[in-house]
Amino acid sequence: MSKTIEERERVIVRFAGDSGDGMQLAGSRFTDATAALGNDLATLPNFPAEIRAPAGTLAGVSAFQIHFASRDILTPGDAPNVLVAMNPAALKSNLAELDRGATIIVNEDAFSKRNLEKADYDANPLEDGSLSGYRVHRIPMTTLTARAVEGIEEASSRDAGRAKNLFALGVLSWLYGRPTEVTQHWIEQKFGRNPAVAEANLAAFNAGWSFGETTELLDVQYRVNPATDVAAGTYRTVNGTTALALGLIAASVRSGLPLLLASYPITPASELLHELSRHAGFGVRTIQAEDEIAAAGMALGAAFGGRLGVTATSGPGMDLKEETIGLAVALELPMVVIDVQRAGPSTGMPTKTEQSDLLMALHGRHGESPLPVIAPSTSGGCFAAAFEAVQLAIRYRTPVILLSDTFLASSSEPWRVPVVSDLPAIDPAFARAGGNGEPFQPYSRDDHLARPWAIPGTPGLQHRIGGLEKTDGSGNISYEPANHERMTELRAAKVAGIEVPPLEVEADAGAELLVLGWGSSEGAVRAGARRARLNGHAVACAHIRHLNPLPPNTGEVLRSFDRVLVPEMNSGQLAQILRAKYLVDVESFCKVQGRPLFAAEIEREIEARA
Amino acid sequence: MSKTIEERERVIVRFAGDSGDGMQLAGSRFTDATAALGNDLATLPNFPAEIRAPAGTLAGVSAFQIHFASRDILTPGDAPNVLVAMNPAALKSNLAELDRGATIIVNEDAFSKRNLEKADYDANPLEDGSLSGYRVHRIPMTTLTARAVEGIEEASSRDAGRAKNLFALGVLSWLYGRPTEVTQHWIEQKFGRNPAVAEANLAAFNAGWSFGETTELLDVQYRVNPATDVAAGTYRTVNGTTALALGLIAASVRSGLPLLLASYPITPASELLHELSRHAGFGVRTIQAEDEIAAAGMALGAAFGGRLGVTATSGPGMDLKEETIGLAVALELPMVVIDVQRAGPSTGMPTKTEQSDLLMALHGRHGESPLPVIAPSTSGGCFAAAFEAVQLAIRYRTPVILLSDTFLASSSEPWRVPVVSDLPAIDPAFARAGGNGEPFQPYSRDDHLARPWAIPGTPGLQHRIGGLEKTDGSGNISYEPANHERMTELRAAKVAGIEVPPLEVEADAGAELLVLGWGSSEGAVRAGARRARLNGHAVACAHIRHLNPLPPNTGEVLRSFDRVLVPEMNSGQLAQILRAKYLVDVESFCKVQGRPLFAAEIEREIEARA
Amino acid sequence: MSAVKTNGNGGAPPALTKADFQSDQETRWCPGCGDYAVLSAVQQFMPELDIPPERIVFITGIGCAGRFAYYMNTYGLHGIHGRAPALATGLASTRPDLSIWVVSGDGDALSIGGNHLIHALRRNVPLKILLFNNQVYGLTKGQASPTSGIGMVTKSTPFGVSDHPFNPVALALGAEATFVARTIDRDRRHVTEVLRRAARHDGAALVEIYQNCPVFNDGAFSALTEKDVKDQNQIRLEHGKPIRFGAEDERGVARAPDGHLAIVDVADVGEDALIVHDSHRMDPGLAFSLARLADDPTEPTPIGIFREVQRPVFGRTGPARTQTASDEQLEELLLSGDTWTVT
Amino acid sequence: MSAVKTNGNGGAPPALTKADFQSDQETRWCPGCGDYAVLSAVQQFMPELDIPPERIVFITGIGCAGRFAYYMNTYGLHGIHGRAPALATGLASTRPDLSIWVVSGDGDALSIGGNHLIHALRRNVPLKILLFNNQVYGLTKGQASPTSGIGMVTKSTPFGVSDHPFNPVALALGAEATFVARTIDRDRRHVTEVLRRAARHDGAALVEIYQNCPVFNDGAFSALTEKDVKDQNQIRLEHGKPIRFGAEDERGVARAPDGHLAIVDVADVGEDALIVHDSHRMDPGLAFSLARLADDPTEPTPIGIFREVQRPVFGRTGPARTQTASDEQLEELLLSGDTWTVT
Ligand SMILES: Cc1ncc(C[n+]2csc(CCOP(=O)(O)OP(=O)(O)O)c2C)c(N)n1
Ligand SMILES: Cc1ncc(C[n+]2csc(CCOP(=O)(O)OP(=O)(O)O)c2C)c(N)n1
Ligand code: SF4
Ligand code: SF4
Ligand SMILES: [Mg+2]
Ligand SMILES: [Mg+2]
Repeated sequence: MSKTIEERERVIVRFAGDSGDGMQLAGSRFTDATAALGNDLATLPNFPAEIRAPAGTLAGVSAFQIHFASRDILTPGDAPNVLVAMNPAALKSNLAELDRGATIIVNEDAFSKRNLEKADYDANPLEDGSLSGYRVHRIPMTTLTARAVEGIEEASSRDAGRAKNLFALGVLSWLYGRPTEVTQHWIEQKFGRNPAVAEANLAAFNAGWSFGETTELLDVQYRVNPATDVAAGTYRTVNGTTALALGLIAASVRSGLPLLLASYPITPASELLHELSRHAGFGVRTIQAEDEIAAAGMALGAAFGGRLGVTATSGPGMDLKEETIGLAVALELPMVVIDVQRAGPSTGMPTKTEQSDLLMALHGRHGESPLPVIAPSTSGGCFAAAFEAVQLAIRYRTPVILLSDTFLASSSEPWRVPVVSDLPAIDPAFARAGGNGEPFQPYSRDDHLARPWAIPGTPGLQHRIGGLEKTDGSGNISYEPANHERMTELRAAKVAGIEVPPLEVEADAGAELLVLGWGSSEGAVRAGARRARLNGHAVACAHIRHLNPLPPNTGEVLRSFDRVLVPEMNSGQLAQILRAKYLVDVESFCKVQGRPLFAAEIEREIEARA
Repeated sequence: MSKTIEERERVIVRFAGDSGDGMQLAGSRFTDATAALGNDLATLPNFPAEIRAPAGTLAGVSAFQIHFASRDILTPGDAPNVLVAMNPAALKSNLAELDRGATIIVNEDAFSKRNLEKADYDANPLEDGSLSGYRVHRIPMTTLTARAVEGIEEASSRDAGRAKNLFALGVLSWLYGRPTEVTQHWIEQKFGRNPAVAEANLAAFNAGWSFGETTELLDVQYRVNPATDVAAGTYRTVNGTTALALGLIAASVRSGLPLLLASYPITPASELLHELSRHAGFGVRTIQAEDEIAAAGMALGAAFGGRLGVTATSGPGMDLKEETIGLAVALELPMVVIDVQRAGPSTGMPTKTEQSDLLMALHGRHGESPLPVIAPSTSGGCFAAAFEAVQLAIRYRTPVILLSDTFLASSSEPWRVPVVSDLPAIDPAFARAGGNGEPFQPYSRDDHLARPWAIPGTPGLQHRIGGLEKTDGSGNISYEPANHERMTELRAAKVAGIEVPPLEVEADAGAELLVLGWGSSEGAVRAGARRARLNGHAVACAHIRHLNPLPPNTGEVLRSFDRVLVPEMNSGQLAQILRAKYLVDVESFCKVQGRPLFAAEIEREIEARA
Repeated sequence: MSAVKTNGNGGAPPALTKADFQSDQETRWCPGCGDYAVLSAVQQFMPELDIPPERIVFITGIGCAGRFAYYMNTYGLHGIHGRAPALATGLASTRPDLSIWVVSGDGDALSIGGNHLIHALRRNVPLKILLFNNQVYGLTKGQASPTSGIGMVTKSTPFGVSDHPFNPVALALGAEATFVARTIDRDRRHVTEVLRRAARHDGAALVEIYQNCPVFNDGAFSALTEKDVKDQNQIRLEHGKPIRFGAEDERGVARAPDGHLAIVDVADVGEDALIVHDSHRMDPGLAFSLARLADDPTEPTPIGIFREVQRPVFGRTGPARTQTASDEQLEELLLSGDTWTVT
Repeated sequence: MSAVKTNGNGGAPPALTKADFQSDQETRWCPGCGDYAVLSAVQQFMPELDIPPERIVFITGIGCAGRFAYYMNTYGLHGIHGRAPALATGLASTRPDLSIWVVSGDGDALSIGGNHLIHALRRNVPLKILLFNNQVYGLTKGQASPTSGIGMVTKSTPFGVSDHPFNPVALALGAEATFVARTIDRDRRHVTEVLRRAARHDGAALVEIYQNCPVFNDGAFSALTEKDVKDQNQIRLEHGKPIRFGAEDERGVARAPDGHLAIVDVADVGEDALIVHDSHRMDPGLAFSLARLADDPTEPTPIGIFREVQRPVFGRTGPARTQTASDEQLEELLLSGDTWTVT
């Protein structure tokens, strides 16, 4: 049968099924093939909150979304164009996010009475007309996979049951003309040691592809051409967690400071602990501390010793670290604190994303204890942010808070691997043993107002520091009123004086509205603005990656537009800072749903103001 | 010898000496006599940071200041008119705060070579002319006291040495015509069981008085008439700590809820623990917890059980409580958290005052976790603030943060004792066992958006709550996006909807400048404005006691003046909130010296803007 | 929520049953999780207490075990990670009329919550603390815990755990606990017997429950649970009885000449040489030595009650303080100290 | 700061003296405080270590004891309340070349810092932890601590302490400590001997120091320090020796028939019945029983080294990690996994 081929600029596919259905695997394989083809892409997994929810239930649905295109991609996409639903629960829990007219590919075999009940369906949605607004393809994937695997000796029916994700992957690979070798090669590598399983998976994948090619159900094949606007370089896909880990290791190597990550497990920050724990060969040590307080203390203790001390956590853990961060502010020692934000307050929704720890990062400690705060805006950007956090911490002898979030941590995108020699060297500039007989002044300051980092082992620089107020210069304990005021000002001036690059504004001629985001919403903001532009609206965008201090031109930029829209996944925290600092009446678009901002929402908000 | 009598409207006396010299006692006795006379007054002790610094050193100086007047007094005063210095160290460490022309009364006997050295004096200031700008009275107090005590059988020379504070008190009592009976009576009461000591002290006191009356050194006696603008009622002196304790107990009695204060010792908040620990007879239980986290947890656990759960701490302890406070926000249970602010960051200057925990109180927790924040503005006002904190906590089922500070906690003033029957009853309004068979909805809401407080022991209302996001109404765990947004909004709306009284503005006709303070600076602001007025400036003042939500008319008030000055003992925290919320370009006057704001500073700042 | 039995119409309330303690929430543990067995045993046991569900409170930490609160039709407080003993102490000290149970995991109780646990034990707060020890972090998907064995490969220890684990019973004894016991999820009768004694204990009772996590640490306690080996590895402690074990009670615990406790063949030493278990001793030395008999539950390991002694209970000293003062007393307090009147 | 001796001009550096360990800061404890004696003993002892001052670090918590760091002419970190062991763990695991000492009070180490202490001990972090136990909160002016005795009246317990105290030695043993000792501020020779062994111990060493606070808890240890009574109350533990004490060594510790340890008259039981102290035993049962011999240091109380055993030391497993990787290795890491190239 000959099929029509249509071109698409961009497509969003979501694979959804039970936790046991292998959807993350199908999605990752599709991603690799897509990367190999040269599309730009972004992905987002969505795991169930339970460890192992009962099979077939709504709580057990696991999904993986990929957005790919022939031009640059900014987000993993809002509403999927295609939903692959391996069971009724997957259909039910994802349907609400589909636009009318979207394509749904279901594993028809899974729509048994039992499964429908588990998903709380009264009637079979495939038959009651409730899907009439969508293009539904019913494929008996279980049966077809079983048939494909049938002939393979030693492959059990269990293997066949498990291979249906590869059948689905085969169908989708055909539908979007993904190169098959990548997947076939991967199957051979992965299951090489178990040939029967390898063969079963391969057969399922090929069967899916052939099904696409031959069935009348699917009459159009789509082509999404390679992206052409891609900078030259070597690429890999990374999620924010991996990029953070690599950034920290790179900063450790380029500073010559062995890395200590001390952390206490917490979703979603644990992944960074897992990732770095694997890299002991790189001068990296990880400690799973007894709690978050200890973790922060260990990182700071390592910093006192001239090491790169890092601690990572999520919301609730940040509360616990604040006292130690305050000590680091007083000690003026370098330290990096990573907060992978999740939906709060309290335990909240641990697996969901949010940006609601910004004000805490700035003000979460008692007393006046200013410190720099930076926030990466893309998964790949986590590398540079981690590297920069280390640079700032070392240059200014200060704890730095890096705000990532669940979305960045788990979303993947192609990332241009930096050339190591292009990464700046970071000079720890330890204080040297002084020979001039002058007493060492641990709280003297350089041009950056940074104090000497004199580490144990350096002869003649023995000194004692602590959290009590210190005399300017000597560092001795002081209760003197004027000294306290001076030290308070010095600490503030040091942080305020950190050099950060100016805001870059991407403005259409005549744009009256500026959309100003921060952190992980950059993709959504830029994509939303792009769509609004396509609809003929003039708009400007800018994105804040340095939350403290703010880029030097922020006030100027804010004042050069009639209206400023600040979209955030919180109740308006950046907006509050901007309003206080620049007295500009910025407007907030707040979304607090545990989900990332969507381009469509930004588009809508822009157009509502056009 | 007949002496001149001069009238003074107000006087500031500071007693200063070594920690062992009994200056706090002298000051307190002077205070009681002053209260009995009917002056208005305010006092402020100043303890050394060390437990027992070596005698005679600068580190060991202890001081007590009293400001009293024939009209209403607003602060313990800035610069003393009279300094009593019992040794060189006391002179040295207090001299800088005296205005030229002030009176200094020294214990001449203490200016020995050894003592001068201990105080780091190269030369004797009594002789090198360095005090020529002051009116110095040298009194050999040690000798005169010894002589007075000489005759008393069984009084040791040690008793004589210790009684010199009463000699000094006698001198000052004469100088300002304080009634002697009050002190004499007190001595009898206090030392009744040890007649020799009582007699020695009495003799010393009387000797001091007679010395004043007879010596030519002192030629003027001052009279400060009773204040007449005092409201009728029964008065006592209280400091902020006592007033807080009484306010909490009153709220406990008026709500019928036994009080649990769980606290971990920390300066200066420990005093509240000590104070309440003494009141076991009043349905009060105190627990010294293992740390601040536990203390907060215990208070919250008691609240779950339908008790009045309170926890109190200072700066560093607040950092540690934030996670539990966030849980209380999610649980929507009443709880009172008292932060007696001290100078930060980190350990900072534990015995010094500051107002720098405001932004932390508002934003110190991860996620969106709004709660009410209130701050008393006078020592006596701590009673009402504590009472109100309990009212709000109970009515709105929310943790409330009360921000006091070291200055309020330790400063004393006359306080009109409220009539118990005037104190409103507080209805805990526990949920009653429902009989209608409907399942209990722990997250349903009343008109205040408050949820039911259903306490263990109530049949049929068993329910389970926790820090995970809850379904609106049922309280069951929910990860549903729209529900999370709704709950976030509900929690915010509940707090934003709390009814607080409008700002009261005290404005001169034509005033263009508003001075707007918060917390413990009320006295200084009002006194400073009063002085500026006396100098012919028109000015307006207002004071914020509700920091969240702010008084409803705040924006209107801010906008009705050309300039707004916000004085704070921090780097501009309230200013930041006002600017963000009302987009008004308020100006900050920041003092971060570990000392209270002074009326003179406010006066100066007002006049600089006149 | 099940019907309210104590809210009946006059007559004595009908006896409670397991169903009265089952909440309407769907249990959300992994299939095969040991938590199910413990939940069921607890629900089954509760009616024995003869306390109406509304006077029972479960306070839990965060972790898989922490979900326990949701499944009990009692009052429940799902706290924050590690802090359940603190929350429970606040409640226990102000509401002596309640029966308060804490459920915690090995990470919750011994890692982040270690401090609260040891202080609750030393204070002898009247709480029944169930410590679900699966030797791993379940809820956060498989990191090491303070009870994970040396060498265990987890997500946070890809090269194997190198930290020496806590022995929760020994730690509790070092922390002055008055009641310390250990039991195993799979042995409902033993669990129930231990719960019964813990409930009866007036003071803090710590019950370590070996709990299988089939997902992240399957079989950690199989030496004590599997049919073929459990008899030779479970050393059941019974107060007043010589300590014997093995399929035919052929082994026992005796004191070696150097003062150590040692596992012996009864045939070799004779029955009289065996240690007679005495959980009521004030001196916790024997209990401690028994706790240290096995480093790891892969060898013969004592289960049962190690220590059960009386000591003053937290919150019971001083006046009762369940009532506030009267208005008159308040007035007196407000007017205490020096006062003066302005008219 | 005293002159830098290791910075000499070629020849072997002159031997260190006490003065090399004295900082220029004025000591700020109350007159008569036991902290002075310990400071002096430590400064005097330090040269024995033969480690230059710049390779020694004192990390302290908050409390009177916490001021210790300021008075040592070594590197010093005065941390926050209770967290010194955590700070020290971070340093110890990344700087194995340093000699790291922690100084903490009974509140700092056992109240707010209890969790870090027990975890540092179980992990066997190479730290020498000096716990200054004055049974009270000194710096905050006299509240009860977790070691305050029942009934003690303090500012926070006006009706007397009602919580049972911790026995720090027992708690440490329950927490798997490899080295646990107890000594007394007033006995410089004993302090020094214990420090010497602690310093030599490869792993975590906990040294409880009974320290008199003349201001808030004077005489708490007088039974062990006063001339007339100390001989009859100090039970000095010495490895390999029978445990005897008393002015004429007339008393001793033996095992009673029921297994308990008991204080006996040597004349009654004979010398052979006495327990021979064995601090090197892996099984901490004996050490634990010795720790529990006295509930309170007002009766015969063991001092000395309770336990001293070897176990793998924290931070020593796996690669050394004192060096970062090379640029080449970094490049390899960055390019690991699937990559593709766009030209
Ligand atoms: C302050 C804080 N830190 C970390 C976490 C993440 N967290 C939740 S449960 C848990 C440990 C669970 O292990 P365990 O206590 O052994 O319980 P289990 O799941 O095995 O029953 C952790 C680290 C948290 N919720 N809060
Ligand atoms: C987080 C925090 N909580 C409380 C305090 C107040 N604080 C300082 S020292 C101390 C206890 C001191 O007692 P201890 O540890 O026994 O030391 P000592 O003064 O007796 O030597 C307390 C509660 C603090 N500094 N930080
Ligand atoms: S992860 Fe383990 S402990 Fe948690 S529910 Fe699953 S099986 Fe049980
Ligand atoms: S309060 Fe006690 S422990 Fe602290 S310095 Fe004074 S005597 Fe020493
Ligand atoms: Mg566990
Ligand atoms: Mg102490």
